[in-house]
This record gives sequence, structure tokens and C-alpha cells, in this order.
Amino acid sequence: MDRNALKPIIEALIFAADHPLSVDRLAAVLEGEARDDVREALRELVSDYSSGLRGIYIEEVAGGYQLRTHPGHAPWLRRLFKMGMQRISKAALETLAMIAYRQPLTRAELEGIRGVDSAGVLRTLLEKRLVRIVGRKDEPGRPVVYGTTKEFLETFSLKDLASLPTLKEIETLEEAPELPETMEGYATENDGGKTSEDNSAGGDSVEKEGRGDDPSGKGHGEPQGS
Amino acid sequence: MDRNALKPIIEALIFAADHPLSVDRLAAVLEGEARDDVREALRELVSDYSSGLRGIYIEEVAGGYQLRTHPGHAPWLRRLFKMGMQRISKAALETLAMIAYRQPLTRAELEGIRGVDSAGVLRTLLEKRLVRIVGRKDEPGRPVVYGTTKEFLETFSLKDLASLPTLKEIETLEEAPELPETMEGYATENDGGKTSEDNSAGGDSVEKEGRGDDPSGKGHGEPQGS
Amino acid sequence: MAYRVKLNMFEGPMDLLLHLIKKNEVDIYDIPIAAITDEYIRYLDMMKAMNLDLAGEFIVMAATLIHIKSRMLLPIPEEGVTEEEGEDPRAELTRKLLEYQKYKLAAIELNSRTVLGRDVFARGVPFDLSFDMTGESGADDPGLADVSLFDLVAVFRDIIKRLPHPYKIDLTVDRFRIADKINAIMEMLSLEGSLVFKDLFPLTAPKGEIIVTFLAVLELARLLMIKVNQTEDGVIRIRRAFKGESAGVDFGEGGAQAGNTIGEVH
Repeated sequence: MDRNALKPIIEALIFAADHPLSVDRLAAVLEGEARDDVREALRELVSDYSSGLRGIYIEEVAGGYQLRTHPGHAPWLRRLFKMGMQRISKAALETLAMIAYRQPLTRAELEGIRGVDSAGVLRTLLEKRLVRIVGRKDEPGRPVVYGTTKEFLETFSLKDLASLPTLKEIETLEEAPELPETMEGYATENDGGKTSEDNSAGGDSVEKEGRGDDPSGKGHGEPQGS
Repeated sequence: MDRNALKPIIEALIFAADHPLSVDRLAAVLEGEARDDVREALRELVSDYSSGLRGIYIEEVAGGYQLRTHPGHAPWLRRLFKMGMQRISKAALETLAMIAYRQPLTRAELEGIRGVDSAGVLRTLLEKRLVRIVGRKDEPGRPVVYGTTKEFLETFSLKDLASLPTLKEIETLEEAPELPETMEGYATENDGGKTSEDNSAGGDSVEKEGRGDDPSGKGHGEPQGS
Repeated sequence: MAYRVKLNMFEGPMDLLLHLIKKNEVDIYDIPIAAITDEYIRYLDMMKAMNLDLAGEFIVMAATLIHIKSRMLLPIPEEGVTEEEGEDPRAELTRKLLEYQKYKLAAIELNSRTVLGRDVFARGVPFDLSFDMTGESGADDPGLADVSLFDLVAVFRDIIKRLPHPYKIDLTVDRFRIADKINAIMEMLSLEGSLVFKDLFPLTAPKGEIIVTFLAVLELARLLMIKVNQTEDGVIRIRRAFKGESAGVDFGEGGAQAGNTIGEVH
């Protein structure tokens, strides 16, 4: 099959799959096709989607490729799904961050760092499948240890765990405001000038490179508050 | 908003919705846009998709518009869903969990707990070699007793049976799934091949759906359990 | 006392310490332990006085701080100091704070990523990402979006200080019930859309009422009935939480139901 015939099939497969499709998986489905051809057709497909004004693009994430809507269109999609602005709780984010960077780790280790009981937040993360039990620790009591899942990578648009910025890199971003300190000037109504939306901490994360050049998302105007 | 800006938004909406979107619905989401503009942008979008070699197209169906894979690609999609997906039903997961924790146990004991006939589910588990007959019980009728297999451990990335979280540990997390989270590779829906045509079935179970897109069974970038 | 607000829904002792360190602009490597300990304990007292149900971890941290403080007062022996004995008593705490802070930053970084189901969407109905919209009593996160509990406590302290009467919390007032306050706030919100947190506390109000109002806000945040946000100008506002078409708990139906949800009515 030539590459031009391969492309639409790959498009259909990526479209239909519920989760990111890996090159391995594609090659397995497209048995008989050279892996390089699959890879090249995929590359072309990704580039087709990135050119022009499109509502969707292909993201490389969680070890595979997935079609997604452009970030700039999120307000319209929220309207479609009748959802509010989704916020992930601080507790959940903190816990996720610890598990992502320190995995595998036990609940006791986690609570040692956070300083608070974390059963509830762990339960929710397990339910949402962002975290899973990956085994047991070889120590008295053989406590279970937690790790992140593929859904975690998918949810946070990470190619793999190695794509997480290192903690060191993060520390250099430390000037990033941590909301609490703005309180100081509260009485005097200081400028502040900070909204929850622009936690600039991650402004220049690796991630953004790929699609940062797509301004099409922005500037379509946002729907009025739902 | 001009029509060119409207088109990608409509594309994103139709893509993300799990049911055909009617012009009415689109116009409602795109509040403020003239209905005619919406209709015209949609028409252009449909025609964009129909030109050239594409893997997906927009079909007017059930009073709305929906992205679908081309009928000609159906064989590939069937392969995608058949391969590796190893979909397993919720009933099967439940049964597996019971056998894993209570083994060896008879079918009567199993049904006593589940409260439903489990012959079919047991047969499937036996076929998939996740469960096996480990002996007979010393009681009238000498019924056979079931236990889990090595494949079971492999499939769920368990070092050994002792690595299953204890029921107590699970209780402390209250509603943590009663199965090790390593049940990852499995979908809880036991439909067969799912194509774009019938995707609505799983519409609201996005997060529960087959994390099984990875037939290799190796999580990409995921840490191995300890 | 007729009500308690559970605090473990909110932040923990590490958050409070970091909050104090930032607020006072002190060097985390050289924490003025006496001052920070005092302030930490003042916050604790404040929260206790307001009947916030302090988790044990807060007390443990207080004990740790006091312990460090006392060790700092010991004279350093001149000779025969081993490495370990000579270590700054604050070292362990600093290490823990730094580590915790690292993950807090990592959490902010995670949150700034393109999140599936929030910023981008794949096919199909997105699963509910926001942990604070489950609306159940077991919800993990109160509706304090970008404001920490300690921010609120700090603002509240300022308000109390501004009161014409000497600072003294009088909790004997039973005339003000949280349930009533909750209803009143929700009513105002349905009329106004959003409210400035500070405006809920008129200087003329009796202290008992002010405290009850504060607790009502926390309770509403915990029940996810409201969201607390800080706007660009640093003003903390509260607004109704988005709850789809079907709001969970209906406080409009009078205090009885509200009383139950608050729980632990003694």
C-alpha cells in the first residue's frame, strides 16, 4: 500500500481509538506495512493537521497519537458539554506531583511530605485512574506503593514520564507567584495583578513548543459565561 | 465572527460530541452567530472533508452531523478493536476479583456471593486462561474449585498473589476499586469491536474505557511496579 | 458550641508554615523560629477559637516548632561537637519545607499544562476532572480556587483588628446560626452574582455574627456551593459554584437541612 493510501487509514484509526495510539499498535493493525512507512505517513498526517485553520490537531501523548480539539476552543466545548471551568484541586495536584516524581511511593511516604492525611485524595485519584497501585514495598507490613497511570500522561499531555520537567527546572521557575503571599497587601488593596488562570509557572514548558505556534485557537472570542 | 473562524470551532464541536450535532444545537452553542453563517460554515466543512483522500468524513445522520470513519476502512478498525483490546466485562472482573481473593472456591460459592449465575463468565475466564480448575472440594458432589493462573498475575502485573492489596487496605481507602488498579489493560465494557458508528455506547465512560489501546501491555513511559 | 467546621478539607500545617514564611518574607534557610512559632500558634488559636476542627497534624507541627525553638535556646557546647549534634535544629524542618515546596511548584506546573478535559478535548464526553465538583461530602477540595484558607484567615484577622472593640472573640452568641448565614449568603449571591469577601463583614456587625459569617463561607466552600477567587486587583470574591442544572444541596429550603449538612450539630 502506498503512503497516500496509508494516511487515511491511520487517520481513521486514530480517530476511532479511545486513547492515544502508539506507532507499535498502528503497525500491528496495519500488518504487512513497513514500520517506516507507517511512521512517515503518520508524520505527514500530523503535519496536515497542523497546517491551516483546523479545529482539531494530533498530539503525541502518553506514548501514542491522539486527535484533540484546539486549546483555544475549550470555552465552546464547555458550552457543548454544559460544563463549568474544570479545576483540579490543589490537594490532588500536589499529590499527583509527588507520586509522579517519586513513584513508586507509599501512602506513608506521601503523607510524610504533605504533612496531612491523604486517604481521601488518593481514593479520588485512584477512582479517576490517574494513579494506581503498582506493587508493594519490600519493608515491614509490605505497604502498597502508588504510581501514575497512562491516563495521567494523557490528561496532562505528557509524552512520557521523562517529559516532566525536572524538579530542578521547576525550582528555577520559583519566582512564580504562589498565590498566598498576595494577602499581605490585602488591606491596602495592592495591585496583585494575578489571576488563577495565569499560573505562569509553566509558561515555557517543553510541551508548548509543538503547538504554541497555533494562534488559531485564541482570538475566536469566547462565549459569554455559561 | 467570520465564517473562516467559525469553521474550526464547528469542526471541534462535531469531533468532540459523541452524538450527531444538529444545526440547532450548533447554533445554540455558538450563541450570537447567525444561523445562516453556522449553516454555511458547516456546509463548507462537510465539503472540505469530502474532498481528497480522508479517513473520516462528516455524515448527516439522525438529524445532525457526525464525524465517521470511511466504510472502506472498516476492516482495519475491526482489527484495531479486536487486537490487544481483550475487552473484559465488568462481570468478569468482579468474578476474577472474587476468585483472586477467595480461592480456591466453587462455582456455587461464587454464585452465592455474586447472586447471579456465573457459568458464562467462568467459561470466558477459563478460555482466557485467567482462571483454572485447581482441584475438587471435599464435600457432597465433589465440586471443582477455581483459582487464578499465572497469566492472571502477568496480565495484571502482579508479582504474586500476596501482592494483591489486602481487602483491609482497600477498605481504608473505602471506595478504591476492589481490584488492583493494574487492571489497567482492560476495558470494563464488554462490547466487541467498536467503531465510530457506535461510539455512543461508551460515551460517558471515557475514563473507564479500554486503557487497553496498548496491546504490548507495556505502559509507555510508566514505571514498572516494584 | 453548636457547630464545627472540619479543617482537614483545607490545607495542612506545611501550607500554613509556608504561608507564614512567605508572608513575613523570611529566609527559609534561616527561619526566625521564635517569631514563626508564635505566629503559627496565633493562627492555630485563631482557628480554634473559630471552632475550626484542627487536624492533629497542626498540633504535631506546633509541638515540633516549640521543640526546635527550645533547642535553639540551648547553649552550643564549645568542644567535642559532633557533626550531628552541631546541626542546626531547624535543618530538618527546612529540608521538609523545601521538599514540600518543590512539589507545590510541581503541582502548579502540572496545572499549567494543557489538560485533557479542561483545555483540550478528545472524542466523547470528557470525564469530570475537577475534584471539587463532586459535591459530595467526601469531596476532596473545598471551593477555594486560588485562595488558600490561610489567606482567608489572614483577611479575617485584619477585619477583626479593624473592629472598634478590643480584639476578643466572643463565641457565646447563639443568635447567629451558620445555617441562616448560609442561606443569607446564597440569597445575596443569587441576586448579586458575586460578592466581595470583605464586604460580608460590616464593621458594625457584632463579632459573633462576623465569626458565624466566616464559618458559613468556609462551610459553603467546603460544600462546593461557592467558589472563592482572588481577582487581579487582589480582592477576594466569592461566587456561586457552577453545579450544572442540578444543584446538589438546596439551602433555599430553610435551615433545617442546612443544619444537617453542617454536621456535628451539638
